[in-house]
Amino acid sequence: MNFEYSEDQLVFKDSVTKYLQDQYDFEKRQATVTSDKAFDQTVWAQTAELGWLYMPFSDLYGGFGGSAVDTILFFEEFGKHLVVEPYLETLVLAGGVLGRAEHSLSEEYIPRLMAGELQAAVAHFEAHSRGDLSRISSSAVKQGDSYVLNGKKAVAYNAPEAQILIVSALLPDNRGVGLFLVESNTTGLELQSYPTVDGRVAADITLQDLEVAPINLLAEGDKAMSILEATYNEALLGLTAEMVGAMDVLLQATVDYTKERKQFGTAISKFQVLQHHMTDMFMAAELARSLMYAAAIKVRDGAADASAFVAAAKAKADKCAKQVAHSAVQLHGGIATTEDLNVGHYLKRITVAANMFGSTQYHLQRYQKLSKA
Amino acid sequence: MNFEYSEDQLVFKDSVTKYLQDQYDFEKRQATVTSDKAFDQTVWAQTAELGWLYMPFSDLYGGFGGSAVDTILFFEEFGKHLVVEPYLETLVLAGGVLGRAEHSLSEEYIPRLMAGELQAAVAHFEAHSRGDLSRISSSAVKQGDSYVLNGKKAVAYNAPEAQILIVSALLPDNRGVGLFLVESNTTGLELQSYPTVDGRVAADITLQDLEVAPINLLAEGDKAMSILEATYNEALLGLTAEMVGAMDVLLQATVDYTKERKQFGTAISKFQVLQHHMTDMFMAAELARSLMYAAAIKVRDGAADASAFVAAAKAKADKCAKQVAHSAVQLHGGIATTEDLNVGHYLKRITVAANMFGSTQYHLQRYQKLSKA
Amino acid sequence: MDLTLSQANIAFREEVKAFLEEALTPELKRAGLYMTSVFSDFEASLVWQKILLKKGWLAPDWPVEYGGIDWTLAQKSIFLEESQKAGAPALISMAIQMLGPMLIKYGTQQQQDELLPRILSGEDIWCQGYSEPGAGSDLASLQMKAVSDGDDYILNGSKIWTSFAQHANKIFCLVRTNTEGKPQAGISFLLMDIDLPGITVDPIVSIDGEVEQCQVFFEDVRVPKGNLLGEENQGWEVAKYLLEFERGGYSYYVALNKRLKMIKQLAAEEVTVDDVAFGDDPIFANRLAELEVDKLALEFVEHRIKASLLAGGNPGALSSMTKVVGTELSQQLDELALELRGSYLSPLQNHVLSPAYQGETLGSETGISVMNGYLNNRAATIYGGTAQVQRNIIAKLVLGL
Amino acid sequence: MDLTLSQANIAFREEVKAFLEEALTPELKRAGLYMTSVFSDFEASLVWQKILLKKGWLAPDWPVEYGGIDWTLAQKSIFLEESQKAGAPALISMAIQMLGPMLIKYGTQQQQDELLPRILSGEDIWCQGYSEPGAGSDLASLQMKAVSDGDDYILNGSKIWTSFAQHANKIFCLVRTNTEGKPQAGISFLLMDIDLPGITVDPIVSIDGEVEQCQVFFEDVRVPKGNLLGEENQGWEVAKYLLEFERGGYSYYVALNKRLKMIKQLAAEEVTVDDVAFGDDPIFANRLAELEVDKLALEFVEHRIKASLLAGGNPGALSSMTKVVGTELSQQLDELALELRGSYLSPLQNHVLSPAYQGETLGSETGISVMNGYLNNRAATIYGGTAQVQRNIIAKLVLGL
Repeated sequence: MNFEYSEDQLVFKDSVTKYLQDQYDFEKRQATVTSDKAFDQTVWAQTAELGWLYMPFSDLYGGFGGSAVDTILFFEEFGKHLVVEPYLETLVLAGGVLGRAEHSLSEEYIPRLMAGELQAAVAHFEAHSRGDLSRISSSAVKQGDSYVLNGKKAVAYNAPEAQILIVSALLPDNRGVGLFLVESNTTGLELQSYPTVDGRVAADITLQDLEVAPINLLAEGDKAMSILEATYNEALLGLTAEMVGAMDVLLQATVDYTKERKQFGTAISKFQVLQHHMTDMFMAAELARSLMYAAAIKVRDGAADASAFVAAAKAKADKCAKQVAHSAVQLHGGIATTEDLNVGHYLKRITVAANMFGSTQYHLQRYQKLSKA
Repeated sequence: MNFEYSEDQLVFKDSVTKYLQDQYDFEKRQATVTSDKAFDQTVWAQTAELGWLYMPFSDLYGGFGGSAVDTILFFEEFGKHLVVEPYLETLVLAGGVLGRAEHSLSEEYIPRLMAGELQAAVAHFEAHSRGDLSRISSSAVKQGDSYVLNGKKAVAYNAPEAQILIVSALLPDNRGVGLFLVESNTTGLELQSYPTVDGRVAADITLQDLEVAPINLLAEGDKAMSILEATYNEALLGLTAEMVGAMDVLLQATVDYTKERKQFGTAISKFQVLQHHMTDMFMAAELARSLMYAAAIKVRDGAADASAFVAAAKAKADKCAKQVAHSAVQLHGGIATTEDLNVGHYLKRITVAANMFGSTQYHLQRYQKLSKA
Repeated sequence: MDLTLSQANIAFREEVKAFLEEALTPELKRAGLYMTSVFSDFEASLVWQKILLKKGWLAPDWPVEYGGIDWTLAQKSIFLEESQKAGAPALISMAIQMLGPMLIKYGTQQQQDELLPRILSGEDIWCQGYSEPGAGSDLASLQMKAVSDGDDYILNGSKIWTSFAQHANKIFCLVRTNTEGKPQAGISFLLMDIDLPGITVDPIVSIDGEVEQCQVFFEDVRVPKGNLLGEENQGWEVAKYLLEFERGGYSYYVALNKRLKMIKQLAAEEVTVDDVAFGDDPIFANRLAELEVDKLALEFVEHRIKASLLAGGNPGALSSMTKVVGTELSQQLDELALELRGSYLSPLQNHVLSPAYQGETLGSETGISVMNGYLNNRAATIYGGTAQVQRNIIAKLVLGL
Repeated sequence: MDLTLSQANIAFREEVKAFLEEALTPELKRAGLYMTSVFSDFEASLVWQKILLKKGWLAPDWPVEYGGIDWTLAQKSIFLEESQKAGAPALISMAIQMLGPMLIKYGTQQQQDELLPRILSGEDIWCQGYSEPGAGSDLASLQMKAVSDGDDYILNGSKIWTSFAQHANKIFCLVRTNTEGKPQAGISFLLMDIDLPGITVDPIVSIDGEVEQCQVFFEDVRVPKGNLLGEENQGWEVAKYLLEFERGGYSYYVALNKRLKMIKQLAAEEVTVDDVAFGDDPIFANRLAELEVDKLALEFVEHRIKASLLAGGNPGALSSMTKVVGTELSQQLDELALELRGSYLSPLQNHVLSPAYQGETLGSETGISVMNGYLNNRAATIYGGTAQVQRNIIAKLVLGL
């Protein structure tokens, strides 16, 4: 066994780390979040130039053919810096569906995604889905050659910014789920947009007699489900990695802060109870990281138990990251409950990430079912 | 509201405390446990003289008419001293069934129980019952006037010592559960006896064509079930109180020990982490005690939610007592994992008590169902 | 041992219920229902204060001669329980519950005559200047200087976590008038207008995006010595009196019941992937039952405290544990609420929490305060002595460690 | 990053499996299956030792020239995993795993020639005299005196928690040969027969009723200085070498997998009040899944440690956490086992755990070791440095606090 990144990956990781350290400190991140823009277009453009957007796409489309291991490498760094730019939504989710669909539209849109010209989002989950990929009610009927979609999609991150949306609906004649590519300005697509607590934008979307040409059906039935499963596994790994990165920062920040902070005449880092809290934070981070590595390798290798490992890794990271965030807030005290300190913003992102695409409990049950089978 | 014992109760409590302090130290208890006797007959005789055995029986039978509040008063003290004498089995369980049955046999046997002449046990639960009073498979058929019982009873504490057993079986013609009084020397009653980890004796019992005269049927159907429910509620309160008493001793022992014990040059009571452990032990004991008071009062008053409160109090005490016992062992270190120190014996009694008549989880679910209804 | 209420108290409970049903407007109820901290919407609290003043039920902790009510402890509990059940907003506590009793105990006749009526009427809104940046749970280490200058003090320093300072016209502060001896010995208690020259109020935005706390800066602020409450250097004693006064007074179970009610309602509305309401999902129901039992245990700890106080006892040991247990339990309940709210944790929709809001909501209306409530409530184990400091205190004072 | 085994290792795994299947008698398997601590039945361990000696697989941590095997770290792991899966008994670790490596590093030629073969053959059974009464996790504070008297030392004092001393004919001890300077500096490492005049072995009955530990008393015991392992006052270094040597070596996940397997089997056999197997009860299954995920995370921490060692790295920070996580997790698993065992926790039936027992059992046979295992395993977070001390070490050495 081996849990080291390859030489190439390390070079890449260093460049990501360096860029974010130089260009993405907390003040700058907060300036973006509190601005009227959803994210920093300059960052997007610069990282496009750095080639980041090529990473997840296969060489079929001129991409770098990165694997799940590259995904966690990226997102661990994003998690450390609380990056709000929509890499998960545009690249991993929308890009992931497009890449796996191997559709003529994939060839059309992927190069534009890689060039950083295009924002995208997936509008699959609905209010009652709770992470279960098969629990959707939106439906498509045939009208002449076209499909007409009706339904409601919930909390689609980056949808307000996306020029293209991938929308799912149940196809007629028991054909299962269909994945449609829709331009965001299409009639019948109504967005209720809002900012999110973790500094991003999202929308609830009403599909109101949304007419879609048959050519825009990217995949259907079993193929669509397997695309969704692979794509969301990768997205779940991304969230897991974000949480792992966030844990590292929170641990270090707490260690540093408690060494500085004095109460009752001593640095509070000398209080044994706080030391044990921090020890538990350290162990939580390493436990989550270890299982994340295993899951990423399983996904990369197409192992039969890859989905079970992703579910386990996500559930474990959720639990660990919340523990770490709660301890970080508790040990920082009042200051961490304010907008001014970064700690509370990590807490918010972790809380959202731990409940995105299904709760911790959902993924635990998913692990249980998958590992039993 | 008022959570004080009455004057009379306090006088009684003092006499119980005094007797146990004088006559029931840990060495004497261990001498009994390691002897070939199941318990100390002298203690039984002395406490009979002190009138303890009159407590649970109504004045109908010449008893003192003690309530559930008296039960917890008693058993808290028993828990503190790890009393192995079968007050729970003979008085609360067997005596409880007899008293509530108001049967002609009650009049015959209760005076003998109160006089301390007789040992008794209830053989109701079976291997699969897991605390659910209605989950038994033993059955009775009619043969002439008599009943013939077949089945297996599991882990009936004090059965090896009992002269009379109360045995349950499903009656023919859908008459529900029947409660039979059987002399222990009756043919068809086979005991596999054994010592228990908590210093007592118990038996698995095979009912093999056990013939019982109709006069020995104490109660049946709804009446039998309501007798069982009331009796086991009282027994569960007894166990709860034992655990509360045990928690007090374990907390005090741990506080005392850590003040004496030196490591790395200081009394270990000065280590903040250990202080917080002990603080949590204190809180656990008081939380469990408070809910126990509430449950005892509810039972005494015949409140509609009495069973729900008993279930809640038992579940809470289980959880708290295990936490306290585990912390006590952990803070004492190696010495607490030996037979020589009392701490491990409290752990054993608590572990058994927390799983007797249904697991913590069972009582939690019972609370949930009862409180929803 | 006894759990029953007297006939008089049963009647009182009915009276309270009837009053609340009549007095609480939908807007006030919304202010009570969607609280995300111990505070309600400021305006709603003020409206509710005036309604209670009119009814004569505003200040149960004050003696009758000062405008209070002669309620028994049981009656106070009943009023509190029923108010929370009915969804009444919280009162602004800094003056009625905190400063009032201290003024009544330590104030001069003139201070009492002038200030107490204006507290009740809501003309004066007070805020509390105790904590300082860097002091945290170590209150006695406070640094804000009050240097004697003739009949005045000159104040320099800063106060933090000053709740509702942005709404207040008055502030009471602990200040350092002496740096010799034990830190507690050189502290004085000062009353002042908040718009004095040299005072600046900076709002602190909390992680839920709301402002409830402020930092207050003092630069060469001149305050007459006549504004002392109590003697010079007696401030620690004055502040401590409130702790004594409040001893065992706060009941966490009341607010926990409110939280549980919301969670149960949400659990009845929201559906799992197995298409059953969360309330009927065995795993969720079991986790909820476990916390409900924990709440029940705390509830009876708090009943024991009240019963002991009523009987003239000293429930100090028990009182010391309720904050830790109550706040930690509230945070565990938050976790259940988060799970129920699911993906709708994300939308930042603070305007929806306003009492006057009448529009649509994202996700079920029942759960709109879940995320903000969770974020805000992380502070519950920090303010007023962290959970760690609380445990230190129990270890020392109760267990003698 | 890579999780795959090499072809060679896959073949090795098959070889190990085949050997185990053939070599493990039902009695040996029973000794492995119903272990309630890190030790198996003494006689069964000895039988197994002889079988492994014959196979040449007894001492993978020893160099080949001393009778060891040149297994890679991966092969050692595979052997350990498969042995536990197959239900092999534990080996008696004090000599083969502990003393052996120290003898090889610090022993004289004569010591090595004389002692190592007798360790492998099982002729010598060693026990370890490190801990002393009152010392606990503070090993360096040890007091047992070895006073120089010509060519001998005279020993006085006592050792405690000396595992299997009742079976041993030899003991290795840390003794104090100097009381000056740092406590670590005056410690020496001594080898001796356990039946020397003045040595008394007192068994300690554990709370599960078994004897695994002893207290050993030394009264004017005369030991030649030639019995020193290493130099005088070098004992701390000798003992510490083993820690270095073992660094990252122990894998908790292997034993945890064994525990999980037992629990799953018991959960398939035992039925809830709702008449379903516990394994199919949503609440139980969920609690089990949660601990299984925790185990999986620890498993990959341990794989990372091994991978790092293989690559010549220093996984010290990670290694420092496995004991805390592994032992605390094992205790959480115990709780699940207790629940499954239910009322059959009570019978005291230690004789049933004997490898040779063939009679009936009370309750299901699968669960017969649950109560004893639970009781015994409370010590897991105490010996070898308590969970608290382990955390202190991590705080200091890893986090620099």
